[in-house]
Amino acid sequence: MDTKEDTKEKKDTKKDMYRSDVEIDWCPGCGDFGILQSITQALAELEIPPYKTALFSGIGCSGKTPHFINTYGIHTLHGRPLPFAIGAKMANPELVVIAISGDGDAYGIGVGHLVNAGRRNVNLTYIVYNNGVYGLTKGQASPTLRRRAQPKSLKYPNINDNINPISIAISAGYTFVARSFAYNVKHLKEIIKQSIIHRGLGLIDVLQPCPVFNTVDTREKYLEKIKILPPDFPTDSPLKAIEKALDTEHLWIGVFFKIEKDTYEERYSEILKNYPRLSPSKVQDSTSDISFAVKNFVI
Amino acid sequence: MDTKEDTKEKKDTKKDMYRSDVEIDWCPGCGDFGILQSITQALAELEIPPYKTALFSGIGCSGKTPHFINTYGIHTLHGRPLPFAIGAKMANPELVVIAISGDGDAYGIGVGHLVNAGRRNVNLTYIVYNNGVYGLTKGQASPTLRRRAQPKSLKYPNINDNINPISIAISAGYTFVARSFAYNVKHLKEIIKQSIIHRGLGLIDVLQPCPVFNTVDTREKYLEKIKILPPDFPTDSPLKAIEKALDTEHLWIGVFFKIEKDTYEERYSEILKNYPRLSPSKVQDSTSDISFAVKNFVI
Amino acid sequence: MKFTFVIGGPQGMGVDTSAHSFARACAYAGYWVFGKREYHSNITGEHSYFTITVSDKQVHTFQNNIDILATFDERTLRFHIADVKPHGAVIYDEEIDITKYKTEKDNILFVPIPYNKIIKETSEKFGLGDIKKIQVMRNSICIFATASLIELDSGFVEKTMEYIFSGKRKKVLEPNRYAGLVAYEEVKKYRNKFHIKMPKIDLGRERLLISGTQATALGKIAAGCRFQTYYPITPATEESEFLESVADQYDFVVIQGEDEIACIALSIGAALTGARASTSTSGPGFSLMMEAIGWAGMNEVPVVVVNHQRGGPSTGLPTRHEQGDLKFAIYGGHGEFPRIVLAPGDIEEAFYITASAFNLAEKYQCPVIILEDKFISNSVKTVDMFDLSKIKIDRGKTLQPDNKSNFTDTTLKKFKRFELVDDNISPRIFLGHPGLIFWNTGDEHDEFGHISEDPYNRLRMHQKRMRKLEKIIEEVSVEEKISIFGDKDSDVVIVSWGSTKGGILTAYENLKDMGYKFLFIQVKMIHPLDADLISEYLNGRLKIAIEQNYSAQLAGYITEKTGIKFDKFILKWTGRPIAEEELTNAIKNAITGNQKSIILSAGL
Amino acid sequence: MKFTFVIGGPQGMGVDTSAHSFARACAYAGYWVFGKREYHSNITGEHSYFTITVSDKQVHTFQNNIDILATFDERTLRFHIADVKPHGAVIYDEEIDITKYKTEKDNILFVPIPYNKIIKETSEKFGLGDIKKIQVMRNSICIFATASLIELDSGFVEKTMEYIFSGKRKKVLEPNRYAGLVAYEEVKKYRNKFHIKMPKIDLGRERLLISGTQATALGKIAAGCRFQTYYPITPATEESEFLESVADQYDFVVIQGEDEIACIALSIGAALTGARASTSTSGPGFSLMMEAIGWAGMNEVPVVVVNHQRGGPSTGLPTRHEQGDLKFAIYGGHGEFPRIVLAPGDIEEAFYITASAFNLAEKYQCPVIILEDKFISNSVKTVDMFDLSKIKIDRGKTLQPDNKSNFTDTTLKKFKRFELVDDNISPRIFLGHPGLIFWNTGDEHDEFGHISEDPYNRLRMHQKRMRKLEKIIEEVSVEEKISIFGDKDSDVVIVSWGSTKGGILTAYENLKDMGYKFLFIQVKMIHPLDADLISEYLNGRLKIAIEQNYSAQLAGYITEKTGIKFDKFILKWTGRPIAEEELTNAIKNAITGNQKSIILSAGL
Ligand SMILES: Cc1ncc(C[n+]2csc(CCOP(=O)(O)OP(=O)(O)O)c2C)c(N)n1
Ligand SMILES: Cc1ncc(C[n+]2csc(CCOP(=O)(O)OP(=O)(O)O)c2C)c(N)n1
Ligand code: SF4
Ligand code: SF4
Ligand SMILES: [Mg+2]
Ligand SMILES: [Mg+2]
Repeated sequence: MDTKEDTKEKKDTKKDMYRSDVEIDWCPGCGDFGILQSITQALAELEIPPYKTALFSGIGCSGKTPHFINTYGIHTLHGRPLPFAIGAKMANPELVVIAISGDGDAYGIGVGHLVNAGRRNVNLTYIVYNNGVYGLTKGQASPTLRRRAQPKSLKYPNINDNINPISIAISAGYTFVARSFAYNVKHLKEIIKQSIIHRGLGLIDVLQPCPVFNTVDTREKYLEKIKILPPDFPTDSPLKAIEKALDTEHLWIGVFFKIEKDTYEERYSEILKNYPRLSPSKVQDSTSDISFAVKNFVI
Repeated sequence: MDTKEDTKEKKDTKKDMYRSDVEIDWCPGCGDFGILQSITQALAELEIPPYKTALFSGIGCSGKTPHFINTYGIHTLHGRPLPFAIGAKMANPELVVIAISGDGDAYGIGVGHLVNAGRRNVNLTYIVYNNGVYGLTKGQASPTLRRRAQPKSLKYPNINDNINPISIAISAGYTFVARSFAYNVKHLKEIIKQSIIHRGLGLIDVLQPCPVFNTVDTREKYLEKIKILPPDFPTDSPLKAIEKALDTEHLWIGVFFKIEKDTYEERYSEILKNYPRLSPSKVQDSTSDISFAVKNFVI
Repeated sequence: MKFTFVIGGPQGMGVDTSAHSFARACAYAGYWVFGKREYHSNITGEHSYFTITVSDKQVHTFQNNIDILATFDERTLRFHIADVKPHGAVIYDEEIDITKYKTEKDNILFVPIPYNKIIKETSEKFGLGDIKKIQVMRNSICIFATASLIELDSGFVEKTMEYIFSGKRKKVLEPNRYAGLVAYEEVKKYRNKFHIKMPKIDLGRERLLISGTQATALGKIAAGCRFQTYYPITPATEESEFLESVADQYDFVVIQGEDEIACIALSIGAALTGARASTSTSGPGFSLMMEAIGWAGMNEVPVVVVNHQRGGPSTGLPTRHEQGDLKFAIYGGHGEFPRIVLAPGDIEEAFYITASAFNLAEKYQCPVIILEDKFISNSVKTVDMFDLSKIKIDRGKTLQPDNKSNFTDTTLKKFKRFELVDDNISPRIFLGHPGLIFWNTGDEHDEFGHISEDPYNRLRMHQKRMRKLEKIIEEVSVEEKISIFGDKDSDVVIVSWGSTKGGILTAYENLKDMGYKFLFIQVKMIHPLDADLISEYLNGRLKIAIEQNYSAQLAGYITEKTGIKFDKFILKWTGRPIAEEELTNAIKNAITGNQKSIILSAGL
Repeated sequence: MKFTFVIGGPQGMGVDTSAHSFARACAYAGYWVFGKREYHSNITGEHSYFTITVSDKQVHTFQNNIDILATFDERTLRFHIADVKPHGAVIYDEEIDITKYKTEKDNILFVPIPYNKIIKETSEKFGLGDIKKIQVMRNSICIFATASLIELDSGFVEKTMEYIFSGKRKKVLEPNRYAGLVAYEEVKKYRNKFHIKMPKIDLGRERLLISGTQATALGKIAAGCRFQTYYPITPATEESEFLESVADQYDFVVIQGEDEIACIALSIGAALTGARASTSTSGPGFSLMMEAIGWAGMNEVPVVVVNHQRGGPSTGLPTRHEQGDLKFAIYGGHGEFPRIVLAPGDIEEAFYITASAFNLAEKYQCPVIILEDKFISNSVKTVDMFDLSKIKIDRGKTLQPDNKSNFTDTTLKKFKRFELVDDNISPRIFLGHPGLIFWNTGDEHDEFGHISEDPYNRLRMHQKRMRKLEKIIEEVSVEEKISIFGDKDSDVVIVSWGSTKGGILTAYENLKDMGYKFLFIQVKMIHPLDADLISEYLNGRLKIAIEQNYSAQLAGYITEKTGIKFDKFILKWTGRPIAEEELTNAIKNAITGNQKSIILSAGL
């Protein structure tokens, strides 16, 4: 991207520009509001032009987020924002790409993509709205809801154990793994910024109260358990990170893990000499000469 | 199950009874032979009657295993043996259920089921034939193949990092997590026996040479790296287990992790007073009285 | 006597419950009701509303024109007032400035309700505090007010309140009753200005007030199904949640899977053990299930899949109505395999057809797909008590384990699960059957279930499976395949499926009075289709297809199987079901006019 | 001149390669070849074989009857000898006891080859050690022996060997050449007993010897596609692996996804950025893709999906041929959305139709499904060099980013991605287009792409999408929709699709000589179907459908769209394609006999 053009854009980037004119239809008090605000603020502070940004979301209350934001907004399928997002990023690496999921979306139906994305380290940020329930379908247990918890929609106490997204993400190979709290906009915004700046794949698990359905993980309960990781927490040790993630006494927030590793884009540029310059989005308007490719078939 | 009948059966159980008369069509030297032998030996030594056992496999060279064994053998779909197996086990908890996958099957397309099964602790054993490649489709990289490795079928060195199944399984909640080596039938057989006896969900990752396609992880290479976990290795610590799993110098085999936790069957018997006695497989031959269920609708 | 009541308000504010109480109170008074729900894919705030048509005779569908519009916010008033009939009534909050609505609609009765006043009074009496926090009470006030206007005995409303405010909610019963009764008194003075009256009727028999999802769940229970899987999805979830609520009583294992692929696989696994097993979903989930449904077809596993259709494609209109998945249900999944596709036409049939689906699945050893649609699944209706004697359990050629059989492990036998037999139905045993074993595979297989690539084996095995379709057509009774209504002498035939049934039957009555008649074929077993049976009724008549999709899917399928083309199409794909008046008009136009396709769009 | 050569052996032992060398050597000599592969879903050991039909004129299909059977193990001999024609030849290992075969078949030439002797000699000469480890050399020996018998210049075989044993394999070139030439000399003495001779032909133009998967990949490259995703599956993988092998040269991003759901999602994501993007799979993967294909339909994303069909249902016959997915391609996915279904009939068309699929996808902004079948995908054929001038790039109404446009971020505009325009094709921009933004959602949406549940918006948006189907029928040229062959004056019409084309064209020639004629309609754009165009050819003729599936899927679809029923069906579902002789006979029987369905089963 042309740096001259860039400077000009930066100057004009306005914070409120990032909120679209679509009316928000989340419930009053929903943690999603804080996440929305954190995302738009992070984009504004990083001065990323809206048209260079693409948000990919799954399905759920969380999935509606892109409609509320003035960037390219792609509301995909339940559990699938990651592969859509990775496709776009690999085809046009100039885009700033953010993927958004609910906890059902990311850790339930979509966890296969979550785990396999860890093997690729694509340069994008994955934000998961973790509210312990399937919000939009009215409060069934999500994969992060604890065993025996019984929020209001459950007919009997939760029969499944919860998964630990931090430890899964680290095991899967994410190079930036963090957790934050939806009501702490400042904390979350900073983490989102760090993840966007991070060269590689970041997972941000956001503890998100759903006051309507998750009647057990309330704001108050969260505030009792949440603790911010100390500033000197070593973010380069998978084991230390997992240890903190397994802590049952506290819910730690902050950056658990952050390492540098070559990105998927960099790996492709080892194979394709012109990548990312001649990325797939640069389609030519004439047919391509096939003579190299047919070489072996010519008789 | 009736104990009297049981004793009688045990007496008659013969080891070679477990091999079916289907001709094995794996390649000469394939690690799968050792796994097959370990399974039949484990079943024979535990004296589990064939007709009380159901093997569910996915698709791949590995997926053919049930056809070679004299038990109920259900060769399902690529990546799906776990949910098929769990369905059968929950509907008829008297069955001894074993699920079988290749590494592509279990850790690639099927990893969503693998992770979510961890939340349930169904009493069954999941054996994964880990050969680093998609064998039956001719040697493409599987999720366990290391970055930059280039077995013979790859057009360029592997572009993805490998996942760590042991650490994923522990993070996902498996209560028995082990690794073994296909050529070490004795070791593997013992681990399979332990897992079958274990009350809960066990994952056994089996390092399985594929001499035809995985030309980098050869028997010799394995023998250089493999080390058996010391007998005093504490199997109750997720962190210690993950530490060993992350070790890049050695490939540890043995039981990494083993804890007791209530099984899914036990959890259902908290909700359903007659479970598992009146399990879903006990269908009555007459219609069921609906008067209790319609109570709230009656006008 | 027949009238239509609409109540609306912001989603999540109790509108559903109050609509349900009104329906219930009418039912208690001996009336028949049909209630339709319209809601957004949103939890709190968007406008949702309920349309309830009430009559002293059975009601099969709803009407668009409103006799009583019950509101407590201005949005509902604004949205719906245009549809209020002359001489209808509007219940509204006295604090709203009603002048402009009054000038627009000068022929209706406006009944102001002092909501805040009553709530304040109630709050003081029961010490409930800030009235902003108990605005939900408007619902009860509104229902009592309506009841009062139409002279419905307040006792019936109180009885529904007692039913609703029970258990944990019991503590709010008295304040709601109190506030309601105040309103009830208040409104009495308008009674003489309104024409609808609801004296008690004594029917002398038990009925149910029930939704389509609930009826489906009951069908499963009755048929002995004891294994249900689901992944939450509108409008299917309610079926499974209802099963969860009675699970203990029926030893019913209900599993919420991690996705729909897991759900169908879990249910197939269970079916292999002999359990009657099912899964329920809607469009997106149904798409994900196709690979495994094909596996069940290949392995001849009886599994019942209910697809509660909603607006498509993709996420579509997740809370709205459509009949868009028919061809997909028939042809979904790669390759060819036998399956049965059934479509209940109303809530009663949702019960009976679901129950019989398990027999068909086990007799023909194949997946059965039940296509409901949101208009059935989410509507409520008064129906006669379900008659269990109409249901028989038929497990087909299934060999039950014989506990007395004298085997030892050395006599272990390989069972020919896919034996090539004359009638193409191989006897079936369950996993765990003593002394026997078999294999299953998604690959083409031999009689034992082992992989076989032999061409001759393939020829026969594929044929064996596919020929079951002919057998099904031959053996299933006409009554299970189609229902025939209306006038056999008419030279007009209407063909339809699913929830349009109620509207067509109602339109028939209306049109008869206007001098138009038709024959109506409701197709219930859509696949395999008995083409000869249906042709018989089509030949020589003006053929009208009525469907709630763009491409008239059933009509197309009938043409494929019979070569007979339809003359007229009445179609709607706005996500809203077709109301009585709209359908009556459309059918009249189809019979008399010369428009080939009549595209409908009424309803908010 | 035309003859058929079969070579077989245990899978994984080089049979593929040697068959390919034979085909290549014949091609070098100026002949036309068609090669068909039959293999098991197994890596090592099962019997696989290759059938190559060679002629001095273009060959469109294979024959079942064998002129030369080249073997080096007894299993191959036993399997195939029954199909060797009178006066045919069998090449076999002299160590096999041939007596019983000789008595069975006394009218063929048996050519013994001293495999072990030659290998031993070669081993000694080149110091290769244990001859058990170099048994793979039998392949080369066998090919040279065959070449010698038919007087094919050994230079052509040597040239193929040089081509095959290059790079890492170069060191084995000389031993193979040596062993081969020994055999070549050895066999010369049988030449005078055999009737087939292959003098060099000078064609004077470049041709290709190429498979269907390779031709498809080339079509993608030519059309400017630069993004391919795949998950390994037979018989599709080869297409993607070929693209990987030339990726660097063409800046082609090929991604192996974690499953097929990821693959289609990746490709749709890429297509949104303006990339021409595609994914290739087979049945099971295609089933898994349906939900996301529906999303692409809903969001009007051009994405090209190639389904290399194999035997179904479920895992089916993973390495065998079938045309079982047609209806699924047309109707797959819940709800209704526009898509285009194309079916190439041969390897040339696999190239040209694939290339044009990207134009159709972008012009009509919808998914395009290309249905190939294993008989095309895995067969090889000599074809004329592909003609790039026949392909044009048409990106449809896509607005390219205008770098000169003078916008600032404050002038950021919302782009009406789904603008309701008269021709139902909204202009399209790509993610990252400067100064503009839009939204996409699988929900029904307004012109900007925001969720809308408004019924009137729904009415129009659904209609806008679905009406594209009519536009496609109107605008696509007749030549792209169907091909017409044979005799327009005939009162017999054959309708078919996909790989049966070659067999039908060949049978036409055979039957013409026998006095039978027909008209042949090959349908290439199956959906949307130009019903009027096809009806024109059907009316008044005896209508025969030829398909490789159980239920005659195309015929059914044509009946649905036209009301015209077929009179005769020639069907085969053994997993094996229909050979020239089998098809010739079947067509003759269909024309002259009175059997309604002719079910074929030839081939091993
Ligand atoms: C394939 C599929 N299955 C089910 C659904 C129905 N569905 C819509 S939202 C949702 C759950 C959302 O939960 P979560 O991802 O936690 O998001 P939240 O609403 O809590 O933000 C589900 C299951 C769907 N849209 N697609
Ligand atoms: C949905 C689906 N996609 C792809 C395939 C093709 N396929 C067959 S086996 C296989 C890979 C098997 O690899 P793995 O699971 O590692 O087993 P292995 O053969 O190595 O034992 C694949 C992708 C399939 N059968 N189903
Ligand atoms: S249901 Fe829960 S997550 Fe969804 S908008 Fe409401 S509060 Fe938020
Ligand atoms: S391909 Fe590999 S895994 Fe498969 S049978 Fe052969 S050696 Fe074993
Ligand atoms: Mg959630
Ligand atoms: Mg593998």
